[in-house]
Amino acid sequence: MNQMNNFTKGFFKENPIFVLLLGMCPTLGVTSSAINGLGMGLATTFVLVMANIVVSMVKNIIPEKVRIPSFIVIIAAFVTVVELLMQAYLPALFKSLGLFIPLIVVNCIVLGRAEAFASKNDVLSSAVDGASMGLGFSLALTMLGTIREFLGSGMMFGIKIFPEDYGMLLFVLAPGAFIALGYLIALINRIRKV
Amino acid sequence: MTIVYTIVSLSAIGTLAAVILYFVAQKFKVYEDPRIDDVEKALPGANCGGCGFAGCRAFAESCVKASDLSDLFCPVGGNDCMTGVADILGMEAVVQTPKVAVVRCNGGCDQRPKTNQFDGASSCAVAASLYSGETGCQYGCLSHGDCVTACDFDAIHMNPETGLPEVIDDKCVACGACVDACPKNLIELRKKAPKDRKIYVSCRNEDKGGVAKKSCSVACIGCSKCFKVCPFDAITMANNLAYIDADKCKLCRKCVVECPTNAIVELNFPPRKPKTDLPPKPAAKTVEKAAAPKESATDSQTENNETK
Amino acid sequence: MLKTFKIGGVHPAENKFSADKAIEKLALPKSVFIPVAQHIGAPAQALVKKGDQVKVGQIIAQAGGFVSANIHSSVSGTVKKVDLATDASGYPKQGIFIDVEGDEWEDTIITDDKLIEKFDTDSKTIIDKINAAGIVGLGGATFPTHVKLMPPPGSKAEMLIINGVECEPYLTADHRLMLEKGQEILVGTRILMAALGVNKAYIGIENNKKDAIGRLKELTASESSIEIVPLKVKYPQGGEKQLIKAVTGREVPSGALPIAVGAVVSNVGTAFAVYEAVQKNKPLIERVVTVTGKSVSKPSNFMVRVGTPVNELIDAAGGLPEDTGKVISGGPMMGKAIASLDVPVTKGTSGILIMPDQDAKRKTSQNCIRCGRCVTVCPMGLEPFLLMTVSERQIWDRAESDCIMDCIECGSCSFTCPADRPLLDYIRLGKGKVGQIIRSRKK
Amino acid sequence: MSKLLTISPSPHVHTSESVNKIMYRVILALVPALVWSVFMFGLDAVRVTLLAVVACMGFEYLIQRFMMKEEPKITDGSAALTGILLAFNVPASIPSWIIIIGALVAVGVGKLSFGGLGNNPFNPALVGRVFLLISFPVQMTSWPVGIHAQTDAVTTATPLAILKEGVKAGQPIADLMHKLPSSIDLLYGNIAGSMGEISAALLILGFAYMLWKQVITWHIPVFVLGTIFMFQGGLFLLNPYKFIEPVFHLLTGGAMLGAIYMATDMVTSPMTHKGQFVYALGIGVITVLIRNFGAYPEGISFAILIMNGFTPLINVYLKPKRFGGKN
Amino acid sequence: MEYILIIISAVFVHNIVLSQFLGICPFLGVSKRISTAVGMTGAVTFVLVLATIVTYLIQKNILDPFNIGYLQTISFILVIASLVQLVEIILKKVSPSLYQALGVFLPLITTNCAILGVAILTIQKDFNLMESVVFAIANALGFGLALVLFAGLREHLELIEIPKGLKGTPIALIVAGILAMAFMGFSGLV
Amino acid sequence: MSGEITHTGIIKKLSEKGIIVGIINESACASCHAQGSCTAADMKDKEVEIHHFEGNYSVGQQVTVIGKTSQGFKALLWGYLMPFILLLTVLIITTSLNISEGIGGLLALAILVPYYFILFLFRNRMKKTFEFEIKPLQ
Amino acid sequence: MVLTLFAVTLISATVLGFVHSLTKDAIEASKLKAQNEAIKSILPEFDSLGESWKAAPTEGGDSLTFFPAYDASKNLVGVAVKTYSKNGFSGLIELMVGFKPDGEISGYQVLEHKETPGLGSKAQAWFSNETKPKQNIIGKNPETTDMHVSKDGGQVDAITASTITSRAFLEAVRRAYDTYKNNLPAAEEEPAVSSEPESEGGES
Ligand SMILES: Cc1cc2nc3c(=O)[nH]c(=O)nc-3n(C[C@H](O)[C@H](O)[C@H](O)COP(=O)(O)O)c2cc1C
Ligand SMILES: Cc1cc2nc3c(=O)[nH]c(=O)nc-3n(C[C@H](O)[C@H](O)[C@H](O)COP(=O)(O)O)c2cc1C
Ligand SMILES: Cc1cc2nc3c(=O)[nH]c(=O)nc-3n(C[C@H](O)[C@H](O)[C@H](O)COP(=O)(O)O)c2cc1C
Ligand SMILES: Cc1cc2nc3c(=O)[nH]c(=O)nc-3n(C[C@H](O)[C@H](O)[C@H](O)CO)c2cc1C
Ligand code: SF4
Ligand code: SF4
Ligand code: SF4
Ligand code: SF4
Ligand code: FES
Repeated sequence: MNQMNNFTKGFFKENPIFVLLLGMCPTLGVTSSAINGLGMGLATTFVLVMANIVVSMVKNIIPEKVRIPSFIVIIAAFVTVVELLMQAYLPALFKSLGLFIPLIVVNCIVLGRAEAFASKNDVLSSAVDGASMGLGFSLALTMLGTIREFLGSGMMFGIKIFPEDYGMLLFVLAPGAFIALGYLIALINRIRKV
Repeated sequence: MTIVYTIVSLSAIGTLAAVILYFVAQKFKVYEDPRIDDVEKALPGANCGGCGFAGCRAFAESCVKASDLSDLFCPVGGNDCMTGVADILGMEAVVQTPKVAVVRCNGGCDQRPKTNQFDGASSCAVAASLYSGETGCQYGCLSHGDCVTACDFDAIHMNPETGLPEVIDDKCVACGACVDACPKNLIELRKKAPKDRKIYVSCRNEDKGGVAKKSCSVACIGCSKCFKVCPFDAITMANNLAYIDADKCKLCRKCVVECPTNAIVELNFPPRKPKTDLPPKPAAKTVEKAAAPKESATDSQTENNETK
Repeated sequence: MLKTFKIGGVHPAENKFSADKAIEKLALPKSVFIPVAQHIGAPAQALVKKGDQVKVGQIIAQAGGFVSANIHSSVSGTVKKVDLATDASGYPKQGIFIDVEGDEWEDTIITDDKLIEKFDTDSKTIIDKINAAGIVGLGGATFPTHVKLMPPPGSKAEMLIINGVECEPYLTADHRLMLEKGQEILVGTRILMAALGVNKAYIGIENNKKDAIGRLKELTASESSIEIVPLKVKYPQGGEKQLIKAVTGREVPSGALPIAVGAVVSNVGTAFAVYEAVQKNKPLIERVVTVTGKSVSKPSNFMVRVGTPVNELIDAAGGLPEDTGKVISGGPMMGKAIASLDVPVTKGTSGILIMPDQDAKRKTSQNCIRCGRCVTVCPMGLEPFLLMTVSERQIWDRAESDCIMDCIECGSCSFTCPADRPLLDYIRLGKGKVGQIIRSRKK
Repeated sequence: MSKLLTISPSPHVHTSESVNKIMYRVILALVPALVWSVFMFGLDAVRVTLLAVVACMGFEYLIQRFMMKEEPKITDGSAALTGILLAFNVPASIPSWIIIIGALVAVGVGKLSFGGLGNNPFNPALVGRVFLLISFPVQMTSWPVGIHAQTDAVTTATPLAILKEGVKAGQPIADLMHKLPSSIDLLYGNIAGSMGEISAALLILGFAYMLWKQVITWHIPVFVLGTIFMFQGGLFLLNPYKFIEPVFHLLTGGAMLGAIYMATDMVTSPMTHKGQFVYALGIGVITVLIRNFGAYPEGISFAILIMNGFTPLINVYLKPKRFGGKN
Repeated sequence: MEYILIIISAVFVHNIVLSQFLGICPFLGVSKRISTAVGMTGAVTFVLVLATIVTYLIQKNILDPFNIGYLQTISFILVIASLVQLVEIILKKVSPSLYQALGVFLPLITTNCAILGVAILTIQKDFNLMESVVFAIANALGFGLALVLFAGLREHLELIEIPKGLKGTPIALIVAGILAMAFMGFSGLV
Repeated sequence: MSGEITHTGIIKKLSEKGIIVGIINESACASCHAQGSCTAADMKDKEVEIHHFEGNYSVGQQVTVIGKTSQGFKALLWGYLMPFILLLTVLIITTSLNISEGIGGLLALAILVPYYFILFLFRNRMKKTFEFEIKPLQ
Repeated sequence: MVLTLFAVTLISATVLGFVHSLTKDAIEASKLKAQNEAIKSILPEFDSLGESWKAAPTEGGDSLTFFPAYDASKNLVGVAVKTYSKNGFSGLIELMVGFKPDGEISGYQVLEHKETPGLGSKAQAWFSNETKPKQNIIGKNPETTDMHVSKDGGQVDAITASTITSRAFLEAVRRAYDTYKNNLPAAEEEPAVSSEPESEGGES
């Protein structure tokens, strides 16, 4: 039950993007399409979960004081792993996410830092926490990606919904990212209030 | 070969960087008392400033740093919240009596005839800086609702019929914002009594009786009748005005009966048993001080009995 | 090109209906209420009590401090009571009620109209006389004149400027006074110059009073020390800082007094009062009041005893019109609306303006469209729209750093705002609050 | 006394100016140019203008009424004005659904998201216009041929587009000159372009009316056009083969419309004349930069939006000169 | 000339915040004070240049020769994270009062995101050292421009009544969006 | 803009040398919920030493710390701009002398060492430059 | 302490090295695959690819890479040319263009570009739209068809609202054709394996 709560909090109550407003750069940068958003989100989730697991596994070995440096190293290592794997097996996605893959490091340091502090957590809850944050992040990215893709090019996950001529190009470009996210957050705020 | 380079260079960079980071972590021990977070979580998170701090987090920091909690109180969370904070910090909570805002003016449109009409910016502060007000009573409510604007908790509303603000007891957290906002000093934070019952002099008019009575039919005229009848010495007289000390008042309601102008208000009491020769005053047209009449489905009946 | 001040200013319709109405003496009222605070500074202390008999010109309240002024009885009769009553400020104030019986003057006062030109030029004697006579500025601010005449150590007056601008629409009291009492005003001016030890005086008059300019020019034709300066018609030229700028080109620094640029400004009415005090021993007990308005049947200028209830003036001007919506003590730009017609004329009352219903109500205010008109017209170079917003939101430090204290409350901003925003309402509020903060900081 | 006296703080008199009057005067000033575009483009111009005005007012009403839950204030004329200016900034042949999206963005995003009239930091009509330009580049850059033209073509190019094309293709200005309309044509508006921008003369007529009625002061338009003239003139002197003479830039594209009617939007422009000078300088410089070096043939919309962004900064740093103040 | 093109491109056309989406968090989160925004620009410039030089040297002298480019991410982030902190430590040790003064005036925010992003972009664009430094400076200026503009706009927003749901981040994002839209006008300039 | 920056602080320590005031965080991060999990957050405890003050203060008292904006820019100059300018100068010189990039870069970094050393020598001067005022919070 | 850190980095380094060696081939392969697929999609049926070679265009600039394709009987069926233009709306555009031996364009593939989504990014579909002969370039021979946009007097219609991209695209095609024509005889030159350009490309 507790784990369940732990898990769901990232989706709504403590969604890193809508509520905590963290990791805005990839949120805006990679969401020109739903697939990109999802891909980025899952990559982040993978790194976060793995890093959390490893950190909590080694928490007794690593002294408290070098926790942060080690955490950075571990996260960076996993990001590199993801980078390599993607490059090998998902070259197209890798290409479109571009710069933002390495930036997962920064993001995960941000998202995961609480974990580094809360050394009290066991492996399972760390993993759950990571997954929760990561999936919440993915959810937000996918939502934004879908909206932008739909408004911008009339597609959803690459499937045509209405003819391309009716797409509002702006939404796949930089300004559209800001504007769409702005109204999305406003909407979520509104829903959360009720 | 690459793998050797990898290991060597990465270990070198990594270790160097990590050592620096380690030193940094030492030097700048991000000296975040984890209890601050805990305390913050225990707080309501209204960020209203009612506690006197910049926000809930600032308050949490002060709680953690303080040696005792006697000067620290979150009016929004109230005692429960402070006990929680005290638990986290292993300190004694200082229990404060819950309070609620009370508007001490009773002169609605029907009781206080207008002598002129105001046409400036709709703000009590502006009106007060200009003159004494739209009615003959220079102490009374100006009805522009600065208090309503000041309240972050949606706890005070203007009654369009009387033109007087009304506090919704359940929502009011006694943050005091309205007290500061009122240029006529009409609002007071009074001790909360069981079932939200209250008795108070709903008037601030310091004019002599005749003058006061002329400008407002429900003004306190300073006749001292309540003062004499109070068995608990809870009432003091000053400047032609009676004041009921909430700490001493035992809610016996003797004064209410005595007041010739109905300046004393009783709220949330069960209906009085109609005394044979004392029929209740015709329809409660004077005092309509209701505690959230629309929403509170509480058992405490909203009743306003002005009995002679 | 006529001289004027440089930044800002507006030109409301002048409506000077009573410009050609000679000053009439108003009949004595039946009773008067004389507030003890008719000036800036500490209220005076009442010297009489219920039942006392008083004569015209008798001192009835003593100055309550350095910045304060004596109050004299304007009528003869019996003191009815010393009590609170609402005056033009809108709040009840302490004052002396006197029932009028006859018109018996103090013996020392010379009551005839003969012009006396010679005077004792000793500064101290003059200032003492002015002080004793309870003279305050009649231009509106009612600042005790004797204080003005004693510049603080370290500053030296170089010139006197007599303010005959009367830039407020409708009002004509100063105008009439200059026409009818030009010689007296000039003597008063010379007395003030002597008191200050300066040998140059300017009389600034707006060009819509050509007859007054002509009259005074004629009287000073042979005199080089007093110069008549015609000014372009622009509100608020009468504001002392604007007037100094217009006449001399000097700019009083923000937060400083006129004396910082060597100027002392007095109203023409004040100059006349000084003449009467010094030459005729007559304290400040009466003044000229314009009673006017679009639907007033007889717009007039009256010489009125201080303490006379406003409704007697209105009656003398033909009674309160049917369509009255608002009664203002003072002019339409800076005057105060009064709630009751029982309030008395005081030393600072320059006019009673009666506005008909259709002009009395404001239009509903809209959002600020940032058109910048308020900024353009502000004679102090402020940003009224901003000051209003920060005052409304109680951002006092911002208000202070944006110079809210420099506002002279001229009302040009509210007058001109196309969105009908109550700019000055809030600025005045903010000014009060910021003033408090500054004072508490000094302590 | 039976009637209550009114009490209000001073001043007790007020000019007869009002927001509504200002807005309606600007609308009136735009009427000649509107008539001209109806003459040039026929009923399409009427369709686009009406649609834009109705959509702007409609969206304003709906959003204020149902989303912001306040009293709709569409009668103040600002929404109508936004509609007209939006219509003036699009080709007359624009599909109806696009202009409706433009109106929604202009009013919804550009204006009401900030709380309505007076609060928006950016010019709403331009927010709508630039949104459309970027979103629907094809439709927004297909200029219809005037109904009086003797040709079979349906679309044509604006003088600025012809110029840009030519310069990009490396042709010297002298060769391009005869492809471009004459200054007289430019002045009275016998050219292709957005609905309202084509007739410089009629726009100037409106300017004169607004000056007369004191709706705006001369500063912003004159500074903007002056800057364009000076900067382009400098470039022209530097290299007359690559850069065209400056008057061409004053009379083409949205220079007049932008400088007179859009840069002057008081809500989004600085308060003081000093500030307005800096603001106008920025608009002029950016316009010339974009027109000569950027991807777009026309840049004044962007320039105005960018300088709108600078306006709060300008307002903070270029305060009016305080009476008795130091500076 | 090349340098000028780099600067125009990074400041206006491909503004780091408005079109590259780097350093958004501080952009949204930091400061309504314009002077603080200006101050932060100065701090960011130094840190960015420093980090760019160091990462450049690492790339060219360690990663490239040994053909271990894939270690870019991990080594850069380590270097950047420690470098940024190192500067602070040194300042604190060297002149405590100076350090304190900076603390009072600037929020000491280390925008790892922007720094890492710029470092990687520099390498991707195949600049030489001097160009890299210019690129870093230009990006810092671009960041500063966006920040200062935004600080001004935010001050404007402070004083107006924003509809409830849009207050705070949403309206900030919308403003950023419109700014980004306006900045698109510069496209094609370089 | 007002030439002053103010912060609220709490007195942490009193000593003969001066008062140490901890500054309560007011940047946007202070009210952010995610602060605990964010490296970017401006949440280091900032302390300021005050040497000149009037009146009596006690530990735990809340005060306003006031500094001039011009001081801030001075701090910025010495803390960040000077080293930046030095870096750039060295780089420009080495490039124009055709020294290899690697060495040039290292030299540029190395210049910071003497710079900081000089800064270290001037630390007492700095102390005087960066004085703050405090006032009790009303 | 330092030791722990050292250990952490050491382990990470080892793991990374390991993963790298695992994925190295896959990465190479996927790159190669992408290239081969591109070639396959633009050339007529072929059996084998010959050695690729490089040649610089006549007007100078970076050299182009040529991939000859042969059928079972070792007859040349076409050559894929990797070409580029630096004048795209956002700089570099890289194409692979296939030519039949007679010079007719058999197909093309956009490899790399940063053009605006929805505008310049339409190039892939635009010039191969068989239903619109005025914009289609497949099956045309640059010898006989003027590969300029019609606005500049050529015979190909530009992408709507994206003349710049179209110009750049056609410039790359022309460059490929010209270089191809000049270098065909030199087919025997030393074959050099092309090194892949660093893959980059941020979204936006
Ligand atoms: C505290 C104080 C001191 C003043 N001292 C002098 C003075 O020394 N000399 C002077 O000419 N006016 C002095 N004044 C008067 C003002 O300059 C000014 O005349 C007065 O406030 C009324 O101005 P107004 O009628 O333009 O509003 C003083 C005013 C105040 C409030
Ligand atoms: C906006 C404004 C307008 C004023 N207009 C006049 C005026 O028209 N005539 C006048 O005598 N004083 C006017 N005053 C008052 C003068 O500033 C100044 O106080 C007065 O001339 C000083 O003389 P006194 O002390 O004799 O009254 C005005 C003040 C303000 C703030
Ligand atoms: C944000 C933006 C992106 C653009 N992207 C491209 C592009 O990728 N390719 C292109 O050829 N034109 C692009 N353009 C359009 C050009 O600026 C230019 O208008 C056009 O190429 C020439 O116009 P035409 O093709 O309609 O004749 C873009 C314009 C903008 C504003
Ligand atoms: C001189 C003047 C110019 C205006 N220009 C515009 C404009 O370009 N675009 C627009 O949407 N509204 C314009 N308006 C109307 C109005 O100010 C605008 O809708 C506000 O920005 C809405 O808050 C203008 C108003 C005036 C008085
Ligand atoms: S009613 Fe007054 S005391 Fe109660 S919550 Fe509202 S503002 Fe605070
Ligand atoms: S109680 Fe005070 S603040 Fe509230 S409306 Fe009345 S006068 Fe105004
Ligand atoms: S005059 Fe009115 S609308 Fe214009 S800027 Fe000032 S307050 Fe705003
Ligand atoms: S009232 Fe004050 S702010 Fe308004 S115009 Fe006059 S001096 Fe300026
Ligand atoms: S700055 Fe926060 S994710 Fe980039």
